[in-house]
Amino acid sequence: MPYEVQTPVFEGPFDLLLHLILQEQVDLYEVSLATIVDGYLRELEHMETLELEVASEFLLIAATLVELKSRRLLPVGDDLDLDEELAVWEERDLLLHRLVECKTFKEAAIALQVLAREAGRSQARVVGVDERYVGLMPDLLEGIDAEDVRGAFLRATVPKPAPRIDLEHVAPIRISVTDAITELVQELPRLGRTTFRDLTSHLAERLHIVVRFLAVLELFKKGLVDLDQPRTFGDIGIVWLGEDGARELGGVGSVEDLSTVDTYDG
Amino acid sequence: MANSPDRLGDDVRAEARRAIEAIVLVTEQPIETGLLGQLLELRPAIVEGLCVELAAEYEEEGRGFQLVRVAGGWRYQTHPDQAAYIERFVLEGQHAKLSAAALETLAIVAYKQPISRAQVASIRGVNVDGVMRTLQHRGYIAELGRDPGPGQPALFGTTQAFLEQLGLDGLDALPPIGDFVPGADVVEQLEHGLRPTAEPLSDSLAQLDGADTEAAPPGDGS
Amino acid sequence: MANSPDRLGDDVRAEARRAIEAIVLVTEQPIETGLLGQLLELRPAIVEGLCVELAAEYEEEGRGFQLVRVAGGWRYQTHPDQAAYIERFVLEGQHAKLSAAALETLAIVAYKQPISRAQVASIRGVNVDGVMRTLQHRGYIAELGRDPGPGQPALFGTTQAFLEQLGLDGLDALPPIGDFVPGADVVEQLEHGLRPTAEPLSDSLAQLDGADTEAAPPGDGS
Repeated sequence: MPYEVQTPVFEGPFDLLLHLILQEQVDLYEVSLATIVDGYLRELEHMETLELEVASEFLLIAATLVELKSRRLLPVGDDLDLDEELAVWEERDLLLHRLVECKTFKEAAIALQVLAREAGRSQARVVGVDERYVGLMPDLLEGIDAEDVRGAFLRATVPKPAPRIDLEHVAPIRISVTDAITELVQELPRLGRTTFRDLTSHLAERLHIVVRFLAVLELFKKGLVDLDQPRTFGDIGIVWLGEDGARELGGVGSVEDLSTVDTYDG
Repeated sequence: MANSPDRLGDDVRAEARRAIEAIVLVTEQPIETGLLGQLLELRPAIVEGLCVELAAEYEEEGRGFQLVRVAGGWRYQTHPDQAAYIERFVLEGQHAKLSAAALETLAIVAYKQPISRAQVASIRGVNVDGVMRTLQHRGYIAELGRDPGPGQPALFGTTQAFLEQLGLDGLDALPPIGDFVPGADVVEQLEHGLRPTAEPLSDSLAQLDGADTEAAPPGDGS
Repeated sequence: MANSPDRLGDDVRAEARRAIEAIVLVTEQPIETGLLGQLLELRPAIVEGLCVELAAEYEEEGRGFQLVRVAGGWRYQTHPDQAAYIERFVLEGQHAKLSAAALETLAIVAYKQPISRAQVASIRGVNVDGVMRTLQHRGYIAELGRDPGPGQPALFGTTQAFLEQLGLDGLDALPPIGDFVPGADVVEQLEHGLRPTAEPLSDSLAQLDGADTEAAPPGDGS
């Protein structure tokens, strides 16, 4: 079914996704993946300047959508792997959680706007005291001399660090699935057996965790790790099998061809 | 009730009311009940009672102004129903409207403060540097301190000016965030839109038991 | 009498009274009867009559404020018998020291006058309306005129009182500001901002240059 993504200006990937699902009533199942991804790519092209962090958010969500979509195209039944299945649902839940959060604040913003509009109908009196009392006011400049004024001027006109230099927030978003895999390939052989929770316990950004999750899935697909989840929603155990393990299991994976994982061939 | 203004002598009471009217008239920021009490040498609870009484009186008399409690203090302001007249001559100093992006960012800061720029960005899914800067310029948000964690990012919160702009007495007067969580229907719609398999999970699990293999959903050209 | 407010319908009359109360509440300068009449679309004589009536009413009700005719216009002011409370408020209720923010604002006006509020705000990076108002009320700065450009913003400068308080003969007696070299703390702050980036040092330095020219005020106004 051909589907045109109508794109007004979207503030970001969540905005776009919320719009697609809620306004356009899009169901991943019904929509051609290619058109969704096209919509995202067009959104990227619309950006006047390519903002890395926004672009990577868009791409990451597109990747997650691809993952979810590809699930739907797989035959259900014979070779259904429950662990894998649960993992995908968990991934979906993360995305859903973010969408719900985003939607919540959109609604809150509307409420704030209403409050501001109501409050804006009134104007506060800020006239101050009558001139006859001004003489009584304590001299605020007491103890201040011309040098203090000069100092204050210099402080006020110090070149402030331009906010775009402050890139602390970019760091967590810059990670790609490839990067995460590279990290895991170094980390996992050393650990042997671990859990997804332990692997991600030091990560504060949800996005970071999602990326690691995708990376773990990739490694599993290649047969480089084995996953188990004893209970629903329980910890996901990860065991490093390595290339030997992968071959033993008839997997096709090797550490080398992981460099291409970012290009999903759905 | 010991704190009720009714217990004051008539003279003290009348004097206190007049003094409140005079002081609030000249204050440039909302004046706290505590400070009023200090100036009047009356307990804050009594001052509060008198203010509430005056406010009700103005409303009843149909005055064009109101005595209101905003950002933790009392101030005079024009009655909302006089907005049309006020707008005719108060043009300067009126702030431009906030964009949808700015409002959303402001909402996140308001409800999640103290919060770092990166955390706001992660909720909105976009870079918020420009918007946060605008909000800071307008005086609606301010740096509260630094996170002790790695990178020591600046933590932001809303200001008195924010409360005044929204006509709120305090942050606890914000409508509860729970009011804005999307309803079950919306969540279901989102869930449905993002479902990784054509059937809900329970169906898939059921299929694990029964060997009945349904045909895969028809591809759609992707 | 044709001009008597008594001839107005009750509704029109009540509405006009409310509007006068609202408008006069927020005007900084006494507002002329003629202008009020224009805003209300009523003859000045009628407006005058309503103001006189309101003033008498406040007096009779024993309000702490008055509606008075000053310098050809109407304004609210505190009742003279509340002077003791207002003096107390002025002495005790106000901050006795200039905040660092206010001093910086004052310094910018001193060195860069004539300057508009928006220009001061853009140098300080925050909204300065409140601070500028306080400085103006305290008589340290005053409106010098209006910019002929778009919007005709008010231009501010320091007053004679400011010079006297600082013991200066004139503005040229302000210490020169000269070429500014960032202090150690500034350099450290910049470094902190740069640390997390992966760019090579040369790029970072290039950005530093860019930031410099962006944030520094044009010229030094001396």
